[in-house]
Amino acid sequence: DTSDKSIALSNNYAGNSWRQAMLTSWETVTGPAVENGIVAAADAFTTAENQVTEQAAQIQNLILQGYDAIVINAASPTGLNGAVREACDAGIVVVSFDGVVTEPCAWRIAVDFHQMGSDQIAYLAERLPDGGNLLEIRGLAGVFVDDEISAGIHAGVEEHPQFEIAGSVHGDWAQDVSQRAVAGILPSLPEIVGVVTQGGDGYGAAQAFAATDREMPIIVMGNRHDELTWWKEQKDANGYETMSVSIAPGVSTLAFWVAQQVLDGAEVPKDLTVPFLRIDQDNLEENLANTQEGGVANVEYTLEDAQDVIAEAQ
Amino acid sequence: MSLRPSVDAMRLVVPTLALTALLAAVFWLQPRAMSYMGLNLLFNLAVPIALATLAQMFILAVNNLDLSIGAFVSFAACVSATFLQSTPLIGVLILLAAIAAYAAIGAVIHLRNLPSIVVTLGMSFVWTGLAVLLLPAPGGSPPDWARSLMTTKPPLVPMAIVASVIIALIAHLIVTRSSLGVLIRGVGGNERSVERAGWSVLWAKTAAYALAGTFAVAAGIALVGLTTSADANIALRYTLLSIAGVILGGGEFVGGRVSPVGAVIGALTLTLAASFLSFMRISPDWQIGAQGAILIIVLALRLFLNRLERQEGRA
Amino acid sequence: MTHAAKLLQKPWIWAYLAAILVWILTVSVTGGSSAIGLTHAAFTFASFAVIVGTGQMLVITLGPGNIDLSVPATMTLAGTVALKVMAVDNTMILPGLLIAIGIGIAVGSANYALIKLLRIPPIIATLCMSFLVQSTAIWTNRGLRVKPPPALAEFATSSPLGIPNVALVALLITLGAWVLLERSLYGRWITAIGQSMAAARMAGIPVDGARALTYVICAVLASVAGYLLASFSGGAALNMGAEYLLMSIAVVVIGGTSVAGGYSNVPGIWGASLFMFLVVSMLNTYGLGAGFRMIMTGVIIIAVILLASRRQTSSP
Amino acid sequence: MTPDTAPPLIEVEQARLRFGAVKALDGATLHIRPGECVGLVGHNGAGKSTIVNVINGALTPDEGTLRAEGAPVERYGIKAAHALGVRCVFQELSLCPNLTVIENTRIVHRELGSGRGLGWRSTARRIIERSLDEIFPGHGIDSRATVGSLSIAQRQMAEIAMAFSDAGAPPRLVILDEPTSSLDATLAGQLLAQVRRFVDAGGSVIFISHILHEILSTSDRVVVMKDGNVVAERPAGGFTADSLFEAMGSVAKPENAAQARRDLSSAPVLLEQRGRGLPFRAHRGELVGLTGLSGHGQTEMLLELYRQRSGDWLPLRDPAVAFVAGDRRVNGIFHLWSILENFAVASLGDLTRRGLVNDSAVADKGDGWKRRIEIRTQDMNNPILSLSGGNQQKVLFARALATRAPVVLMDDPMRGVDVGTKREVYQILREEAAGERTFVWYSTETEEVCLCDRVYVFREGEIVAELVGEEINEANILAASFQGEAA
Ligand SMILES: Nc1ncnc2c1ncn2[C@@H]1O[C@H](COP(=O)(O)OP(=O)(O)OP(=O)(O)O)[C@@H](O)[C@H]1O
Ligand SMILES: Nc1ncnc2c1ncn2[C@@H]1O[C@H](COP(=O)(O)OP(=O)(O)OP(=O)(O)O)[C@@H](O)[C@H]1O
Ligand SMILES: [Mg+2]
Ligand SMILES: [Mg+2]
Repeated sequence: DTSDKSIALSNNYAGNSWRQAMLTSWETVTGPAVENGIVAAADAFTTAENQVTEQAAQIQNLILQGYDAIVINAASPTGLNGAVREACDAGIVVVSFDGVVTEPCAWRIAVDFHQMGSDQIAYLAERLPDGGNLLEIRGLAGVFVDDEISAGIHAGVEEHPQFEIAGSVHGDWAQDVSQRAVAGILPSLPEIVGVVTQGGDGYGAAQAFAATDREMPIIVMGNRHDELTWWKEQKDANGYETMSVSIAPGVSTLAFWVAQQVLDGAEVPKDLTVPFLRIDQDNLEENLANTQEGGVANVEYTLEDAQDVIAEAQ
Repeated sequence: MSLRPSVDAMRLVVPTLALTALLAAVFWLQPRAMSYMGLNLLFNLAVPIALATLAQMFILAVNNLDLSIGAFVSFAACVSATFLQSTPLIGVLILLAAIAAYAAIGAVIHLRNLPSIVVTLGMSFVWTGLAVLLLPAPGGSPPDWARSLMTTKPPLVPMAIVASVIIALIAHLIVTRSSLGVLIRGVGGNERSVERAGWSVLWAKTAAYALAGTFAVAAGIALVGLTTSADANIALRYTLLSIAGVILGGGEFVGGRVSPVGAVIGALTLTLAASFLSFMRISPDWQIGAQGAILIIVLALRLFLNRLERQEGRA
Repeated sequence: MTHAAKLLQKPWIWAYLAAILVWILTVSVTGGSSAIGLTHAAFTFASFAVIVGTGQMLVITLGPGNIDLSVPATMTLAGTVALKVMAVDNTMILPGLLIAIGIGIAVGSANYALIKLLRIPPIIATLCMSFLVQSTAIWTNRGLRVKPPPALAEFATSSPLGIPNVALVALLITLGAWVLLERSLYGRWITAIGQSMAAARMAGIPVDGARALTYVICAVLASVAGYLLASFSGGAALNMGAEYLLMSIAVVVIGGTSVAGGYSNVPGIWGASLFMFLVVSMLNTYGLGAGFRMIMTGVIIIAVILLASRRQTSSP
Repeated sequence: MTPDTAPPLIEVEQARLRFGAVKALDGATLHIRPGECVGLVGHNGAGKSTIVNVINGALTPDEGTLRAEGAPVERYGIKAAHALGVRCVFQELSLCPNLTVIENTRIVHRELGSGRGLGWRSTARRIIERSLDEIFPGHGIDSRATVGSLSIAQRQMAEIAMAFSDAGAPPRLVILDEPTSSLDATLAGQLLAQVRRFVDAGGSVIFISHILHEILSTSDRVVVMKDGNVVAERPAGGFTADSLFEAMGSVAKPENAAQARRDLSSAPVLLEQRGRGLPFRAHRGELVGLTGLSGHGQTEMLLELYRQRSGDWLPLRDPAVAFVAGDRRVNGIFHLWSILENFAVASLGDLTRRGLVNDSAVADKGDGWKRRIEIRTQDMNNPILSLSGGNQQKVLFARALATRAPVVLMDDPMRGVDVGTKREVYQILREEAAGERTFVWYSTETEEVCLCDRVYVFREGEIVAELVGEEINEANILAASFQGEAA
């Protein structure tokens, strides 16, 4: 019984549509849970700026406020270990997701970002057996997700030597920055057959290509509504084919249920994995219909889904 | 003439009041904070901020402004989490070289009469770039001594408070007790008069920048000791926090009017203000705005204090 | 003095020389075939930096300590609100623009109110303001990306005259700024204020009015840039303006405007904006990493300041 | 008096020093012997401050020799001068306002810190408090107070006490550059007594003052400077106030002062201002003088008059007042601009068409005024800094006169302007006043004050006397400035 337990969400960034969708999902799922007395409280906290130090302070405050469990989307896999350790020492259940922490006392709901990168190449290899030149759009320098996905992409290219990464730019996971960086490097690049991305930058890349007289390459998308809409338009117009992959913002609700299960005394392994949310040519329309205008394709989890994930890991 | 509290003490009144009021409010919202562990949790992340604030204070003392403190602390943190941990000798050498670079920037700014804002803006790119080269992704681990120093549990009073007091004391000794401190503040107050007494203003400014570099390096090490790892963007926020902390602690942008104890109090206040906001459960939408609002309120308080001081001066 | 030597005396020449050098270095990688594409892209993306830079330049002209740090937040807010109001409706394009401008006026006035009434140094005042503005932007639509009206998007991304439309808009704005600065009363006022606020006051210049107007113009230009950028890139994002904080300052300084105030330079902003875009493209083209790129950016800014300081000391 | 056998402490021979076009020192020679007080007098800009700056090591002359205790010195500088025992109280206050009196003592005495670590504080405090008690008994200065919180007089006292204090390297020559300008009679008396005590104990003093009776009563020897040169040098007994005045080259009664003073009390009042003292009024077409000792509120009053009548938010359609700055570097010229731009800035409102500046109208107007007040330049588009100071000042006059403002406020605008230029400007002022323009003129020079129709004398921020017509003369002004003390 967890009806007297309270759970907090510690979030480090709210400045893009993915995070906003994540917060919305949290509200949609935890609201009824609190109402139905499953837990006593489930509050969300976001730091003012995307900084490890701020999130560490926030976690310390949550410890002080006496939450029984803290669900974390971490700014850094290692930078919060000090604060997480303190929480564990205070007897608090810590569950991290999306941005997971390495501190052993915490639970991790991990997404294999490395695989997210290599899967993109695998898909391209399927579509373009002859290979060719690729353009890589990276995220924000110095952040681990960027490093992980990029490492996955490079590993994929090693596995499929018919591909070569002809250019690599930092798009900072921002539409306008990606668009500018791609437009700047594009004139100097040879023919590009595919663009590998990290999420949120596919539409910017498409715009940059559209502004030139180049042929539109296969741009891997990141589940944003505008990306899917563009893809749909292209698909209807000329049968454009690609894939889209990203982690579903609703994974925050999975983390919520996992925390609830741990509090309930369930035996939960420390490491859980969630699949990414992948959209393909055939389920594009369906996903597009389910995606909020201007938002991100999403999946929300129920208690049963969570129990399934836990059972699978055991 | 009547005995009246020194101006230094006067300068500390408002910051101390603000801190006390905030602390009272936090205790009221969250009685659990009123404990050894509670105080430590509230204040331990203020220690690196206090050090960075003191670094900024040395720059402000000579009428300059440093926009690269945050980037530099991040860089120092990255060095601490990598070289200082694995090959201490090289780590120490890198950090010393960084401090020397800081001092050299101060000298160049003085010699060529450059705007410090723009030079340090440029340097902030350089430090971040170096940090990214050093740690392309977050990682590293703190030197053991730094970790154990930041997590010791002294009897009675938590480490965060002990450290803050010690840091404030050391800075106070340097700034208000030592000859060098007097010289640095003198340069801020009236450069010409210092020059006329036969001192080298160049040297004083260089020393101020070197001291700033030293405190910023200490901030980096303390930060890594707390967070257990570093990344290139870890302390970017410190630039703003440090400026706000100095001003909050009764310092001023020009005129060499700074107070190290005030600066530490200012840093603690800022940290506490963030906790206060989170205890208040402000909607996430407005959490950033609330920070701006708090800054504005405190700066308005400062104006009020200045008015008061001027009135007293006239009376 | 020969023509060439005279040209070298112009403070904006360095930005153009640097831009041309970088352009050649980049284009030579492909043996020249990327020339047109790169130039086109450079003019497109430099435009946004030019627009915000022009506003920032006016503020910096006001003298030491005057910098507007609320530019990115203002861009974001104007972009989000305008796109939300327009709601992908072509008939709403003009009202959307007016709303963006209104936001600029409000933010600029609030900035100067903080500076004047609370005596907060501009750098801190505009920073506090940027937090409030950023929060407002988050609150208005929680980061959802609304698409621009199709006609507006088409306008922002096309170049019917061979020159990108956004570049034409930026060109018009800089022409306006040039007339304002070089020919109008207001221009004389702010240049005078930048040289000496005390002397300006004693010469009968309405100092507060001129300064307030300058902060308003800067915020309005930021808003217009936000409106255009959101339309250009298919929607407003909460982190949309982040890049333009340092960019707006850098293009002003590199363009030859004096950070000490009282001397501004409109043509230089174009040179510097093209240069800033091209240098990133060049480093990307040569495959240099993010760390190295940042170090280069910092070194370039400091180098330009050093060059400028020599210029000042060598002239009488 | 000192035996002539002792070698002079400092000898400056044939010193020449130029600042750009200005010959600040033009072959000046000055000897200071131990145990004497040398009074140094001369008109503004005569080079007094410059020569003492040579002695205290802050300036190095372009030509000339310097001997200390009879031996030529090679590398003379601030440190060497300090080691020799030279101390200086500067004309403008030069303490750090943010530091306490004790900390300022530390700055002044470089030798204080050596070997004492953090312990210099108590030493510094002892030294400065002893010195203060000795010179100004009952001074009431808390040595832990920051200098900024002290009154002007207290700051001056603290600075004087620092100069006479001994922190290991005893003072042997104390230079006092107009030290009494902000001290009242009692404090000035205490200072002069200290000077005598110090000199009688074998020390030397250079005493600069524009108050001649102080010089005559305190000095052993008086040196008169004029245009960067020493023009007379006698034992104090050899001068009377009148002969000293003459030696300074002052014209006792300039011919133009004899002009008919006008009584304009029936003309309409254009300005009115009430403060703590007598009320201030200015009539149309009047030349109103403000005088008294410098820094007693005249500039503040002008600024206040200006502030109340100018727009800070919107430009006024019809300017009410124009201002001519005295300190042209601080609130006069725009250093990046040309002569023409500097001239036109205040009247641009009349020279615009549809918001745009009409360049040809500006140029025409500039040419007119260039001819009228003879600005010596080839081209009005030359930078303002290419002009000599006097000509820069003329541009500022032209700027104010070219506006349509009926009142012109002038803040000691003749500082550093040569006699010829002054005459030209006086002529223009009279013409303009006849044309019904009103001038409010703060001046530190009696000669100029005597040109006015009516004069207000300031003391401690308020108007203490109003002089009209024949009452305007040096004696009355001095009497009012000191209120009984000088009478
Ligand atoms: N730093 C400087 N640069 C240029 N000119 C200077 C400088 N200092 C002094 N002068 C000029 O040198 C001349 C002599 O100045 P000095 O200060 O010695 O005069 P003074 O006799 O002390 O006058 P006062 O009685 O007004 O104090 C003046 O014309 C002054 O304008
Ligand atoms: N104190 C000072 N500091 C800096 N520059 C000064 C100073 N005094 C004078 N100058 C510069 O020296 C030059 C001459 O100044 P000054 O006022 O002495 O001219 P002047 O000889 O009085 O002129 P005129 O002969 O026309 O009356 C000017 O360029 C002026 O800017
Ligand atoms: Mg003098
Ligand atoms: Mg002169």
